[in-house]
Amino acid sequence: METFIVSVIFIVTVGSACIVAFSNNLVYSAFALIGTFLGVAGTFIYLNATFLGLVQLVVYAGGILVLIIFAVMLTSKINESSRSNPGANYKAVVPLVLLLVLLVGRILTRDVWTKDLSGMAHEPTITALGNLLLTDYLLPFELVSVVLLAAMIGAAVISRRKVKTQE
Amino acid sequence: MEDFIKNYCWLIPVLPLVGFVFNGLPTAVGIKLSRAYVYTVACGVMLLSFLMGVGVFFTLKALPETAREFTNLVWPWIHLEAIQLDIAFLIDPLSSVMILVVTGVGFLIHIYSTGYMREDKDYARFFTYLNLFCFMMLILVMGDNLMLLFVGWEGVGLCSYLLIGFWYEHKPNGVAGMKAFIVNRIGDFGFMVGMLALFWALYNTGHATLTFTKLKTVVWFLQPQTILGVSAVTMICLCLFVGATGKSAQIPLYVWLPDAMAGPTPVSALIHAATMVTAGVYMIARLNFLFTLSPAALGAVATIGAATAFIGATIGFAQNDIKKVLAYSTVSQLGYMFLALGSGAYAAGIFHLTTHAFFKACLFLGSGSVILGMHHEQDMRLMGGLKKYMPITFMTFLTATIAIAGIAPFAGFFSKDEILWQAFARAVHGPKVYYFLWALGVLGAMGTAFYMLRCVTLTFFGTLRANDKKTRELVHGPHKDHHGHHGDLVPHEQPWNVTLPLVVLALLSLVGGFLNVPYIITHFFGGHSSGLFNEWLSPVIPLQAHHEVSSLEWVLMFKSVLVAAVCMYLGYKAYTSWQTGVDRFVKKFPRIYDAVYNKYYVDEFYHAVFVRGVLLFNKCCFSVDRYIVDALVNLVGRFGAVYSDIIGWFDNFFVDGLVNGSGSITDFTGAQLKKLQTGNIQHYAYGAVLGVVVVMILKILM
Amino acid sequence: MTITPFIIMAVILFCLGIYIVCTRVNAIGFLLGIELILNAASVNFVAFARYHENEIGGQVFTLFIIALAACESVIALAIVLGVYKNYKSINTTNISSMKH
Amino acid sequence: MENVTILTWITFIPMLGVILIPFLPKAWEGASKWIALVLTLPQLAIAWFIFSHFNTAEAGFQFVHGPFPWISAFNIHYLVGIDSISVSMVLLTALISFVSVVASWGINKNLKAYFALLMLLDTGMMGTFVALDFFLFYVFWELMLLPMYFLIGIWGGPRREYAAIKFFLYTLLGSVFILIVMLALYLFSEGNLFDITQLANLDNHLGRLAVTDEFNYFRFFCWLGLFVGFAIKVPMFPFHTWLPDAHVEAPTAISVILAGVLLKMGTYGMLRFNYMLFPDITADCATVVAVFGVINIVYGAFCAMAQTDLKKLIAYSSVSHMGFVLLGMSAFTTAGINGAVLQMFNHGTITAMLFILVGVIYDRAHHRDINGFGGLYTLMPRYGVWIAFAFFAALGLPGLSGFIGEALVFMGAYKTFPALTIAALSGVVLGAAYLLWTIQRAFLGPVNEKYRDLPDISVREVISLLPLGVIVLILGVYPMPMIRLINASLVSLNEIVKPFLDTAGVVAGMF
Repeated sequence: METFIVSVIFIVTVGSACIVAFSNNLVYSAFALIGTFLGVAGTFIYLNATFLGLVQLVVYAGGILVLIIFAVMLTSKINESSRSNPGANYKAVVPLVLLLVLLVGRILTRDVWTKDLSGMAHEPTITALGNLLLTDYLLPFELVSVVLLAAMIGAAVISRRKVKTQE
Repeated sequence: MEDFIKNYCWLIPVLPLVGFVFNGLPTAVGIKLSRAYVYTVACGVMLLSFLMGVGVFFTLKALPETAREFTNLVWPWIHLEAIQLDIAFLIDPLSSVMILVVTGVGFLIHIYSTGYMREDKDYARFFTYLNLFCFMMLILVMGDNLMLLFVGWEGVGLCSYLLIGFWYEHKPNGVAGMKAFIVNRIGDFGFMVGMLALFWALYNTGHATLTFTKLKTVVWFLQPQTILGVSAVTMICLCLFVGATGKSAQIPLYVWLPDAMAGPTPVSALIHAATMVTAGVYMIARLNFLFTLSPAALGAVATIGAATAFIGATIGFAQNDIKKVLAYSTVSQLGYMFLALGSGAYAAGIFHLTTHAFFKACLFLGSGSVILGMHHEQDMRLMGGLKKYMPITFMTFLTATIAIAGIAPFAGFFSKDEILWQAFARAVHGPKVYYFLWALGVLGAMGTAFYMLRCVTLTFFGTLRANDKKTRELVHGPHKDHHGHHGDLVPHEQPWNVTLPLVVLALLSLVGGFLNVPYIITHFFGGHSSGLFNEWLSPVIPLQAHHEVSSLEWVLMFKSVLVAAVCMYLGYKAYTSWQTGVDRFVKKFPRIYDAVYNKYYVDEFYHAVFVRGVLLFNKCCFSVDRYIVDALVNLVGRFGAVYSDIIGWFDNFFVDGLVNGSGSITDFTGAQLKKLQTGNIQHYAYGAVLGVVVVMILKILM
Repeated sequence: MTITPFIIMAVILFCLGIYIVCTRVNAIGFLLGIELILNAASVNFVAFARYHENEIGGQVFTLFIIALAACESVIALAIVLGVYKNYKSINTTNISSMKH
Repeated sequence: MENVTILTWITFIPMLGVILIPFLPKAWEGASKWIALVLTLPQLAIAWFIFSHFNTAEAGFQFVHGPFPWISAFNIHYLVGIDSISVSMVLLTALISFVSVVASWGINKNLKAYFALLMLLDTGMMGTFVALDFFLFYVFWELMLLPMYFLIGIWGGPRREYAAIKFFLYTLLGSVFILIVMLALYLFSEGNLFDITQLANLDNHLGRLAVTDEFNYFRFFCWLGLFVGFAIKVPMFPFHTWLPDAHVEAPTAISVILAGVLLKMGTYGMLRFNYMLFPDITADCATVVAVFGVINIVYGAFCAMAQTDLKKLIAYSSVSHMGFVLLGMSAFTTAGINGAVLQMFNHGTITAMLFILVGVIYDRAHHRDINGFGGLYTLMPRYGVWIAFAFFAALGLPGLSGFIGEALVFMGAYKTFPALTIAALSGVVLGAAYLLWTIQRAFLGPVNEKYRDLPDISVREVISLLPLGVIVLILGVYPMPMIRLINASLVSLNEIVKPFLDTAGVVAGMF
């Protein structure tokens, strides 16, 4: 059962990721990204990170992806969409990426991962997560808040200036 | 009164200083003072000072003879271990006499100057200087230590400089002042050396001091000391005497005094006859206890004195400028004073100083009166017959002339005869060389009588030659209208403020001699005094042991008078009825005449040897400085420059080449590498990944 | 179940992300690749956190990654829009003012 | 008076000017001279305070401020203090600074820079005299060079660049020697010292620097290094040729400072360093120093006589007068060394007057050729009075301060070097000769019609001369306050050297 669930998640994630990577249509790629995000969210939930899975869904699938799709819509013309996501440099990149895969595979296979997950309880981590965020990781947490704020303002400023120059 | 005098005798020098400040400060800042103010202040302070001096005299007189000495401390001057010098004034009989001479004659000359300088534009400046001079002179005679005496010594030198060059716009006047100061400085050089040697010689005995009262008690310790194998006392005395030759115009440093006549005549009278030039005499008399210890030094003093007395007198024969005659006469008379000092007769020296102050001041002031009367004509060849025009001047001048010639009972007789007798007496009892010195003295006295009468005759007798065109051309050269004065010159008598001092001084030179009647004469009249003056000075200058009353002294005395009288007669005749004979003599022995007329070419000699020498030497020094020392510096500089050029070249080609090389390598590499900068973000990402891959490969391999 | 499939998944996501980043010309495509790389990292964090004594520090970092990813995409998209306004294109090959 | 800040104040008050003046707006440029003037006044006030509160019985350092660690790694401290060697120099510096600011009133080129540099120079000079740490001393010593270079090089006469560079390089050469010796002292002293008060204790000299019975050549070369370094500043023959050039080209106020203060640093340095730190070598070499002193006196006087440039003449007369200081210093008698320091002070005031006076005539006639004047006294009688006063002070007329210094030097030196003293006395005669000859040529004689319209000396110029004149006069008739002020440390300095004199046995009776 576990194997099955993991297999489904794996296939969904990697499959949609492949579409993202290889599709020539940007809209397709963007939509395929939903699959990847869902798969990753599933992985999280499977790995006892329920809260993170939910956050993944809300932020990525619900927020970022919508943004991306809006951006795609705003910047490309529909009639070009069939080839809106052109690629380049395949001759150089493909060998490099393959080499990378080999290297990482080498690192992976150097060690034997034996630890099994069976028997480990599924406990909600959200309480512990909240405690940690407000104790040990308080400073990074606050920093992230500031960064978020800055990003918000920055985005507003960048777009506003754009409006201004339009006038 | 007595306490007042004792506590306030510093006022005597300070009063003229007050006058100096009151007249000098406004003049210095450019305020034009009224003449009445100037002379009231200047003469007023001198009068007060003189009255104080009189007060001092009587205060001293009231004291018992042994207690006639007190010191008025003003403030400590320099106190450093052994050096204990104060600004303090010593009052004793010697300084009281000097104070009276300085303030008394000074006051008279101030009065005279109000008349003499009445038309001068720098009236206030003149009196300023004159007051300053009196201040300095009083410091000189009142200072209680050698260093303070030196302050006055230099101070009067300064005033002399300022006053000789008073009419500085005429170049020779300034030059004469400069000459006076520098020649005096040469003397001061000796003075300083003497003072230093004295101090440290005493220091070695453990009694270092420069204060006169203390010196007197400790000089005995000097006896065994030597400097360079010579007795220390002799060395010190000789050095101090060098100072005296400078200030008192003795051979070899007398050359400045005749030139000093460039100053206004009152100055010549006050500074260059009556007071300043006698400072050397005063100094040696003050240090009599020291000089007495060294017969050798005394011999030197006497020799120089006698030689100066004789040479000065001979030069006087041929001078035509009335003031020059008097100047050489002063040189000669100062020689007598030194002869007295050198004979151990210090009191006689001081006495001659006093009488000389009277009659020589009178003579100078008289000549001043004549010069004024002649409208600033000083050449005697243009004078003559002035007796008629200026009777008071004539009478006073004549009185003083008789006094200086040494005719009894005028002042000069007593003082000069005393000197000659003392020299003779010393020859009898001591070194025989004094006979020779005495003989020189007598010859000088004869000369004095002769040239003084020549002077009187040329000036006052005969007829006025100033309006004689031929004589004028002879004197001033052709086609030169003298001083722009047109028409005939008519001499005239001077107002009261000029003649009054003349009369007073003439009276003093008439009766002054009776202050010090020799023992032999008092003895003849049944007295026992060895002279009031000698006795008065006895606390400072011990009385000479009484020699036996000898008929020889009488003989010499009469001989002096006789010789003087004869020479006066000759002098009179030679320039009245025997004029042609004199001219023939001059024509026959032109060399002798020229030598005398040109003062034996001493000035020329000094100028050629010393002045030229120094000027040449300083040119050499400066050349050395510029062409050797500085050239070396510049050479080092230039060497540095050349060296740095070489280094610079090396630097350019090698060191900098290296630097530039690395620079251009970088440049080249950069030019190649910049092609990687494509601006294409994929390429950058690719680069990053490539880096990761490389690192991973390395990680795995290692 | 061992950790291996999760790691393999992360590797594949990462490599695909790299592939996208290096090949895609479109700026938004480029962004998609970055999202993949970030997700690969998140997966690794969570997986290792789970397999290492159930430590949840990894989860915290994943949380931070998500937050930063949000920031990143907001800013990046704003920039993309800005670039589009200026260049009328979001093709990265056209946007090369930074070329030497 | 321990640990009072007063010396720090007197040193750094002018720095306020260095900070303020550059920030003045161009329109208020004229205010810079007022700022400079206002800053020199508190300096004068502090100098007066020091003069009145100085304990004359105390031979050691007073008004000490510090030590505060400055560069602790090298044992360098900020430490200032004065003893009676330096107190007169501090007074002189304060006075000359004030006078030179007044004398600079007529400067009209680049005012702000000029006065800022002048104030910097002031700090440097003051610091040199108060520093008690060798390193601090060296910093101030160099600090003073720099503004001097610019002041001569920018505001100077026609050959100013040459003169400024000559001055700078020459003095820098001397500084290098001093630096080397400073490092030698640091390396060979107990606990690596820069502190002069501790270095003065000869037990702290270690290793090659240790005082030995036989002649220690290492110590000798250290002594020589310091001596040459300071002798250049004095300036001692044959290192004097920078002085005439620098003086001739420098503007008036800078000449005043140069002659008034800078030359004294040389002799001050000798007393402070050669005498205090190397008394043994000093004792051995005293005769040589005295000989050089006499050469300075006579040679300087002869060179002065050969000049036709008024300023150059006075520059050479400075050479001559500084010789007296060298002579007095090397005699090791109380009178001699007191006379030397007194002469330093007096020469400062008198020569300052002379240079101001030369500046006055140069401002009016635009040349300084002695033979080109004539009869100036008639045209400028008030100026003539000042000239006469200053010249007679310079030739050592009794009653003015110059005489006291010279007389004490002679009194002191005669005991040790009779023959040299007599030779030096001839300098007095020569001094009279060249100064009077100058008066004769330039100021007396017939009026030169060309200068008929020269204005007389102005009130401002008189203000700059007046304090100097008053001091010259007062010290001439009542020098005791000054002698008391300087005596204590000088006596103890003599005592430091004397034991070595006896063992050396070189000096006594040689000349």
